[in-house]
Amino acid sequence: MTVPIHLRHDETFVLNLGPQHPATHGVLRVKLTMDGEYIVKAEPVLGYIHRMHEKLAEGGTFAQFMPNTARMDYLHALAFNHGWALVVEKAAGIEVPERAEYIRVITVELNRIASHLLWWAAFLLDLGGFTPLLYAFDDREKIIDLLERVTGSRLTYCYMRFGGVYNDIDDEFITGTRDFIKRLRGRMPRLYHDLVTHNIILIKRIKDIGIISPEQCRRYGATGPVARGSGINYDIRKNEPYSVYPEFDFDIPVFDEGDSMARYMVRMHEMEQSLRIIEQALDKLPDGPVMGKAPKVLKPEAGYYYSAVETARGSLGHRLVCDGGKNPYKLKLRSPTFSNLSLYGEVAEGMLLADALAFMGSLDLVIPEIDR
Amino acid sequence: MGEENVPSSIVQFAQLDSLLNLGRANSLWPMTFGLACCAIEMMCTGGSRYDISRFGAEVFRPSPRQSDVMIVAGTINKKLELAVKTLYDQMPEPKWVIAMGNCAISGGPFKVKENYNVVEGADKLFPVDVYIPGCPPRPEALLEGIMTLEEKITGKRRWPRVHPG
Amino acid sequence: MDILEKTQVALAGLFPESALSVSPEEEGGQDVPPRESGVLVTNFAKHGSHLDVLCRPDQVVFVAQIMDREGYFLEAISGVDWLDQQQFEVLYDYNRLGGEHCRVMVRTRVPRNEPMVPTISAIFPAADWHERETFDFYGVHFQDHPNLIRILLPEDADFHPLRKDFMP
Amino acid sequence: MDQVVLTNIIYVTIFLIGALLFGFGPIIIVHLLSPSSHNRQTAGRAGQLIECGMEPIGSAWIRFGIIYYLYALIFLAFDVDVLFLFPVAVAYNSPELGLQDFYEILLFVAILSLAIVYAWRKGVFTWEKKTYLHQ
Repeated sequence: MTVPIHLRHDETFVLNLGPQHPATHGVLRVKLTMDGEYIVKAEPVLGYIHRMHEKLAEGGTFAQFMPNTARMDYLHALAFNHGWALVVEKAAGIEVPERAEYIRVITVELNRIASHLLWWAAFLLDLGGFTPLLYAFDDREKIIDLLERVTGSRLTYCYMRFGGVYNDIDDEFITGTRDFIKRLRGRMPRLYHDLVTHNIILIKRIKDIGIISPEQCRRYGATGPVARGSGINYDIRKNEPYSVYPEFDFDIPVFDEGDSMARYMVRMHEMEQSLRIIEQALDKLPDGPVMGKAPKVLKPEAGYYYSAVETARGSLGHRLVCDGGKNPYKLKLRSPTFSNLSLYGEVAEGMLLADALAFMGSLDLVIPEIDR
Repeated sequence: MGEENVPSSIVQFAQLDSLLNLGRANSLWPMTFGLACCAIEMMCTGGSRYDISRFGAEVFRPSPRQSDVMIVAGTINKKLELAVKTLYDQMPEPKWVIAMGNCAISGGPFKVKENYNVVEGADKLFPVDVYIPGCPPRPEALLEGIMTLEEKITGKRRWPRVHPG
Repeated sequence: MDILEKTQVALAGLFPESALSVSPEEEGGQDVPPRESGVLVTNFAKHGSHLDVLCRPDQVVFVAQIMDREGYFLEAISGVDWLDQQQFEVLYDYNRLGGEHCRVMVRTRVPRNEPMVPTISAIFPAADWHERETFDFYGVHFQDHPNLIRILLPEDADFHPLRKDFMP
Repeated sequence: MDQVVLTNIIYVTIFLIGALLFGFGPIIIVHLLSPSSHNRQTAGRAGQLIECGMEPIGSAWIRFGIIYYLYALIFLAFDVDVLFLFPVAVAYNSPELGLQDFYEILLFVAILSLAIVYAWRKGVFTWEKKTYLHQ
């Protein structure tokens, strides 16, 4: 570590990495106090896409909030649907049939791969490479077609209901998913790893950049690939098993270096693990109803409820307080990126601006999920 | 028909202007102004499947000084309002605005009585040329929006209009 | 002894007088189980948290120190506006990062007219933003917070939107 | 002023005028053809510097580190170096350019590249992470 430098006031200038910036992938503003190319202080300013989701939750009934969940993290919308469905099913005590649980896991894992593919495209776009975007979107369009067959929408899904899912998957979806698995497994080593992961330019840009220590992750509450990149073996699908995840065997990629390269590798391996989950889920898919019986108007018992779900960015928590009425009395959405970004100020201090942008890309931010 | 939205210049020939408008219409440089979910559909349109470069609009310029059309893809809220107006002013004059998605058209799913933070529609801030409904609109809808903008600029429609049903 | 008992023993030091009681399954019809401060073991499958701790506002920092020592991490801070009881409730969610799984919910109540809660951002920097957001939405003032300004609303907003009696 | 010199002068002037037209032509055309009225303003900030839609905070005219000046110096050294290599390039394939001249040019370039070796050893090209003391 070099000797700490004391800077007088007139040796630094303030730069707005503002709302409209290609690298922030949304409207995040970071107020940077700069000393030449070095960052003296980075202070993210939020709220430029705050859309009152928690106020809307209190205004409508439980079912009316389901479309909102997909508009917070639109890259992994099905996990948000799943989280909201889980907490309300816990509160109202609704049973979900076996087949619906399997369909939920299949669609959530497909959506996770689509989210990682888009992160991969956007991350390399930040680092200056445009062609990976075309590969990733080519594969991602395959997933979106599959999910569109089942859910009806391309991005903001409203597919899950309290007690099951909206409609059943058919054989063409199953064969299409198996073809997609074969196709991605064929392309992954050559196209994704040989051309990009082992590319010297990428390694030079993200190796040993933005190192986060496990203690920092714990103090700032960072979860998901950011924590698993720093050696913390925490994945809600394994640590707090929900739905039918215990029936599949998959492992959690954990890397100890804690730099941007580690987070990159965690997400790439997570894609392969998701493929394994989908394959096993398709093999063991039971048949039966996809919709359990749930009362038309839900009036869950008064009390405090919490459900945690593993999204592509970390642990998403729904803190629900019910007062026995038909509207949620209070809903707090614990968004994973909100906590993952809160450590940006501490880690980005003293970094070069170009590295700070590569570091921000490795955090995989979705801004409407931060601002809610 | 495409005259009134392009302000007058010093030298004016009818023939020259229609030639210029033809050039402007087929090389619309959009500004990367993705706010929320619609930005992902805009990226999909930039991808190779929907391929926005068939209309000459694949050059997404980050800086307002080099862009012709501002695609408002997402929700504008009160904290962002001044930034959006600043960006609109900083764009050089032959500029157009596409309001993509319900949030940009009218506040969309956030136009409720408890709305305290969302600007209900981009046309409250500046004149909008093309509205693309949808939440988010499909990439084909964005392409149709760009074709409609080209029709507005040049006065004639180069691509056949597909009527549903 | 697993993590659940270890945490209970550590927390019991703060509430000597209250007995350790398992929450009755049927919570009765009343709005929220009114009880004075104490540790309550709740059914995880139904409520999503193993322990439900109710404490006075000034004990919040001690609870946070115990949690930090036990290796927990702060997952979220949420505010609840009990309008009919004229009280705000600040809710801290603690969770374990890896290893054995145990989720603790710490609740504290403050009067609605002057809501003051000590900050825990010195112990958990994650609390910095969460407390700013609770201040932003409810107006709960966190004492000696390093930078207590609004985080999501424009700086010049003069209302607290998530209060039950707020209507734009 | 015999005939040959006169035609050469004419050629040069035509070339000069062409260059000037090529340079200033687009500026004039744009001024004539581009829309002149800028009445569609919403916040009256057309002239403001571009900073991602935000109002720039403070001024950027501050005292920069010396390290960027060294970069400028190295560029200048090699810019002048290329300037001298132009005439050599023109006469490169003529027969009387012997091996001895080649070594002279090589020596010239080598001496200049000593500047880079000096800058390298002074650590101009190493950019590692810094830590700052906050008041």
